[in-house]
Amino acid sequence: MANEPDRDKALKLLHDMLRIRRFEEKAAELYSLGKIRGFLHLYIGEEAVAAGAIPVLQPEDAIVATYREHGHALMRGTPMGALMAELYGKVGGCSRGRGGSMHFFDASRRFFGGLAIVAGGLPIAVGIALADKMQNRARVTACFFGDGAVAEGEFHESMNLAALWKLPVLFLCENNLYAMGTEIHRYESQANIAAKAEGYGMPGETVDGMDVLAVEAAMRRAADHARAGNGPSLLEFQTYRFRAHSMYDAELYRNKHEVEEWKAHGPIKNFKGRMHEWKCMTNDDLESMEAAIGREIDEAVAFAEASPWEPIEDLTKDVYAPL
Amino acid sequence: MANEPDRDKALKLLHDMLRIRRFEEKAAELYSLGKIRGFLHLYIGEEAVAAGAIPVLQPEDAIVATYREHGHALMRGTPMGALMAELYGKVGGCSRGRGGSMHFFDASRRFFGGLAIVAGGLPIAVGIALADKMQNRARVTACFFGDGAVAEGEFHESMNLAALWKLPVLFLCENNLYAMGTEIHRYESQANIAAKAEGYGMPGETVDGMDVLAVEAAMRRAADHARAGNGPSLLEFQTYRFRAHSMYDAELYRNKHEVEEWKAHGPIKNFKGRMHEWKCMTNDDLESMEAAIGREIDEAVAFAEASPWEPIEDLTKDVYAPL
Amino acid sequence: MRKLTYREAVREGLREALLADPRVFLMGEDVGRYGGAYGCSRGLLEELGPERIRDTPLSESTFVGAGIGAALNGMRPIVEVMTVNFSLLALDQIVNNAATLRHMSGGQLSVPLVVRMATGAGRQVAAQHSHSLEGWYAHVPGIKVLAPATVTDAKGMLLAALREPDPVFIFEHSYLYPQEGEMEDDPGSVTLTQAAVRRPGSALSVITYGGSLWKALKAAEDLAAEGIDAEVVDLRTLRPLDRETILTSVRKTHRALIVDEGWRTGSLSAEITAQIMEGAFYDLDAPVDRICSAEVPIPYPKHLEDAAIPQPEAIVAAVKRMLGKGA
Amino acid sequence: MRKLTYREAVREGLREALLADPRVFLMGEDVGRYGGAYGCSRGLLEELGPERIRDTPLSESTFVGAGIGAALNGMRPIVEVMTVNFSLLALDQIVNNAATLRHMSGGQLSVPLVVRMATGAGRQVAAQHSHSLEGWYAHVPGIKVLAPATVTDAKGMLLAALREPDPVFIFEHSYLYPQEGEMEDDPGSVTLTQAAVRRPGSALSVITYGGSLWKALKAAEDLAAEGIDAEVVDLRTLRPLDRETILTSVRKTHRALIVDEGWRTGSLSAEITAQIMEGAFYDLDAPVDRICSAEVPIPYPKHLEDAAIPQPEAIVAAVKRMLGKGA
Ligand SMILES: Cc1ncc(C[n+]2csc(CCOP(=O)(O)OP(=O)(O)O)c2C)c(N)n1
Ligand SMILES: Cc1ncc(C[n+]2csc(CCOP(=O)(O)OP(=O)(O)O)c2C)c(N)n1
Ligand SMILES: [Mg+2]
Ligand SMILES: [Mg+2]
Repeated sequence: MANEPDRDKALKLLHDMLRIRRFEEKAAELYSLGKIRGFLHLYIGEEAVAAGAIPVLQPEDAIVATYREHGHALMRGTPMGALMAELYGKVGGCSRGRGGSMHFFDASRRFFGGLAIVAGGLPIAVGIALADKMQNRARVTACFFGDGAVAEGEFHESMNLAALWKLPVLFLCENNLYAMGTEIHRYESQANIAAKAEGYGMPGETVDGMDVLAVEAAMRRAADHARAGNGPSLLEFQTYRFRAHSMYDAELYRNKHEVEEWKAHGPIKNFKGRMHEWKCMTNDDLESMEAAIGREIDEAVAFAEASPWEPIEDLTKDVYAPL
Repeated sequence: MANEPDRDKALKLLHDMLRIRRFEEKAAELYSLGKIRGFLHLYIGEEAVAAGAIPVLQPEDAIVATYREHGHALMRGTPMGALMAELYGKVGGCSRGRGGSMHFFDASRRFFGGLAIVAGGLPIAVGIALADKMQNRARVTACFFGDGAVAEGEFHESMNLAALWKLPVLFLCENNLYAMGTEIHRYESQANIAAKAEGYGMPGETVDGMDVLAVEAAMRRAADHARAGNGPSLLEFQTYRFRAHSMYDAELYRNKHEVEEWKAHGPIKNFKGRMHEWKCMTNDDLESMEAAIGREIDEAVAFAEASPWEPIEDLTKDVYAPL
Repeated sequence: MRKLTYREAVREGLREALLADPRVFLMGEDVGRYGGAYGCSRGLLEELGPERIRDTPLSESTFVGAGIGAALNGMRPIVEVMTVNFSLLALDQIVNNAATLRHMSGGQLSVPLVVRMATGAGRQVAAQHSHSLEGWYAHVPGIKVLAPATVTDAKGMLLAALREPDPVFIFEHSYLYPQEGEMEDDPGSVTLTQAAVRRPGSALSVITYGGSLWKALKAAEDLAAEGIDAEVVDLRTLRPLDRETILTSVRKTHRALIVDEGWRTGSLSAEITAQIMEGAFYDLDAPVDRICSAEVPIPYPKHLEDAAIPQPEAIVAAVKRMLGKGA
Repeated sequence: MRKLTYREAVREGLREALLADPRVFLMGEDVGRYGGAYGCSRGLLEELGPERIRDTPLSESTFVGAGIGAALNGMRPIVEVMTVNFSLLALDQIVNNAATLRHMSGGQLSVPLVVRMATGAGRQVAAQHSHSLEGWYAHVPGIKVLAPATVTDAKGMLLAALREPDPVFIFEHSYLYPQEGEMEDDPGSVTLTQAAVRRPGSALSVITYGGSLWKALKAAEDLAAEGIDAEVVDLRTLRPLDRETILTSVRKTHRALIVDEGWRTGSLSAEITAQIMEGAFYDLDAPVDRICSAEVPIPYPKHLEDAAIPQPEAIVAAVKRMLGKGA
């Protein structure tokens, strides 16, 4: 277990996780109100991964994520209002509202999606890293994907190519044990994901994805390794999704008990407990943190509500670059 | 190194390899005469693999091979005339002449191609084995593919699915060190192919693909394992292609010296030497063997020459089943 | 006749097929414990067990290819590719293997495979989840392509597909799953060769299929209220196309409008236009027109998605324009 | 003007592009040591080194996706997918990423990627190696699709493609590589927006592209010998189509025959027919006709392959039929 962080840092980590959690709780609420539509995949339970990993990145590093990327975009610094507006489908959204929940983009922060084809982001990440390497920039590309993506051919191909060319890619698997309704042992012949790195001559590590400090430490090792020109790594963050796969999911495939057990050592609960042990947080701290997050969310909702719809005349704008 | 085989068996193994070699030498000759066109991928140098592996199979077992499959079809027992006629594109060919060199089929012998998309045969083999397993038949499916195929996503997916469902597939990699003009270390981050089996919880074995007895022994182990219901294996046969990749290849990517070194311990030369050591072959044996093969080839060519072209009116026959 | 949803109709078809023939099995992502992304196989795992209802890894190319292999070797697989969007990963197996094996082997091999997938937009799931690529499939010789639009066809065409000796691809518009309809008697007797005139009319032929059928029928109703009597043809089978029914309708009405959710350029609507050009040119009183999707990755917000895909209002307006009735 | 082969023209284009811009690099299977499956990059590895000329593993989906990623991040990748047949493995990256990223991100991202691939039949390489799927690509909004038929275009359109801010797919008919032609001056100035009238004529418009252009020109020559003066239009760019040049030609000749090596049903020829229907119906003296490939996996033997794909004789016969000149 990692060393005790200083108080400011601990408060920040807690704040970051809590901010993701509250944002998504609000999103779920807005979904049932019909403000948000289509697919909505919540990250609740997995916050320690984005909160631990993303602050390790430099501004010029790149991120490629999946349809379950709210937490990642929040951590990257895209304003919450732009994300909420994106969930609404409004012009103020980070993708002009065109992408919705699954397709957050923020080029200014090198956030390349929000991609919704499972494993489809891995080749993109490899290419981004290739461009950095060819341009002699000491940047890394963080590529997030789920355990289900590991079964896809593109996982294999991308691991091989990144390792072969020693590209600065961080393959970050958020192993929440399920691909939609299918438990990992029902689709992986060998469910130890980190161990797969060996087949590509790449370092692999299993990390407690419920422990934000462990995530941060592993991420730092992998990023340093890549930045020093030693090529990619695979990190398997063991975590769990507390909510349904998407808002359409009736959760027939797992029992409540299993979910409750994981919740009992959830990333926020867990870290709060440790902060109490370390005596670096008071009830006032927590209350003012919640209050600040609450205000930020209220403002984000207000921003989204106020943001206009994209005019229908602009429908085909940006299919191609303007002439 | 495997035990000394009895004389009849040794003679048969030599005959089988020589028969493939001579057939293909004739094919190359006919190619330069314009009798054969399109792609022609020769197996010369790799004969020990097909000659060692295929006799281990039972008639009801299945084979899926690649565009470099002349040897495999010969070993499976498809009459040489039908194969030669296929190279000609004649109706007497094993695929009515429609497939040519890359697409040998023989349903009666459960030879399912002759498939020319690299790694495209692996999922098919998995499915054939699945059908056998679901029908409670103790059959195996032998799936041949090249080292280049290992980089494709379908390799990964098929290995996983076969291992997950414990399907009786024998994954038989003919590692001739090159995918077309690209040497394995230039495209594999980790060039030990057999070792990749571990990532799928499947046994993997490296086999001297120039030693027909070693091939046979490894194949028998893998087939027994599969037939007993223990699932798939991966065998990596280390071999070498003595000729160009196809008739279009100018061989710019490897030097003559390397080729000569491999030829020096070629499978036929190698086995002949051992037979001489074992004193189980006379010069007469060899001469009559060559003569018999020569006659068979002459007959095959005569058959191909005499076979008619498919009438143009039949062009679209069998796109769909007849009504 | 009884009412049920399209989803239930598919499930009935699956269940009957599985009960009737031990060679039939269902495989795909989340078809088992989850019950199918659209619920089409809910309960089947519990009833029939994991040998017959197989959850697969996320490996589209391989489980479609495995379906081909299993079909070659005595089984009658039904492969569910969750949506057409993901089927792009399996196109090599489909085009290079499923479609070629019979012909290329000189008639020795048969691939009696059924692949089902959801298609179409309209659920606000944005650019990567809203494709309508059934027109691509309809281009490929060696396969058959179905687009059941009614509950009877949803069940009946599945059962009929399982009697085919060749690979059949069934496109189920995702918008239809929760829609209710009347199940006709004996759905298993539906044909796979004929388009259906869903609404006879005389003023003009609206030719469509799948999810767009209902928009066309809605438009025809609105037009009828204004005294315009449109005929609506449901293609049902996209490959092979039932040219005769199309041409018969056009020869009667002398005008055709095609409604196709594919992007306009190069969609199936173009092929239908070409076949009308070739077979009924001298019968036409006006050029054939098309209502298709805008040439744009389908956006998430409802107002933009609605604007991007065919709508009854656009059909009504096009019909009036073609009939010179102002808009 | 100087003579050279199509292959050499592509190589010149590659070399000039690589020398002119350090952001340009070439990657694909066997582009380096082997010199390219069709020899288009022979010598480039030796001249420019392995950073700029990258042999990839057999991993079509990933190296095309990596091209997209590199294009997003400041490079100007040229990806060679050996042939269109293998590009089926990369279609997910193409349709779901390359084509969508600009629009779906609200205009933030740009994918200046060039993908080249060989296409077409005619070399007796059988069913899995003979596809002509450029019509599929032409269906996809967000990408551009080129089909250079001349040596000038082979070089010039490649150079022009590299100036585009959006993904461009170049289809080089494999039959053309060894063919010689005249390189016009300043090929880099060719446009990507206009079709070319390769042979002016008055009797009828033959509309075609790529490898079929030469068959159409041959047919036009034979027809000229019989006093029939056909116009031949080379589409050059398949997406976006140059509708104006097509319609101008048809409005002049009043008849059109489309020659397209794709399988007839659902090929690009259908779209062109539809655009003529929509834009020049009242100018037509006869229905538009099409010469396409037979609906069959392309077989290996020469006589069957020849019978399966468009040939000058069939074009001549169709033209005469359309002009009522007997056959
Ligand atoms: C190629 C592809 N196949 C299927 C889907 C449908 N789908 C969306 S998410 C998902 C499960 C992915 O699981 P995992 O990778 O573990 O990520 P998680 O959702 O658990 O974060 C599936 C099957 C898809 N989007 N892409
Ligand atoms: C998917 C795909 N990509 C590219 C090709 C072109 N190609 C044919 S054979 C070959 C090399 C394959 O190498 P390997 O698997 O090692 O088999 P070998 O030819 O050495 O027997 C390539 C690149 C193909 N047929 N299929
Ligand atoms: Mg998961
Ligand atoms: Mg090889």
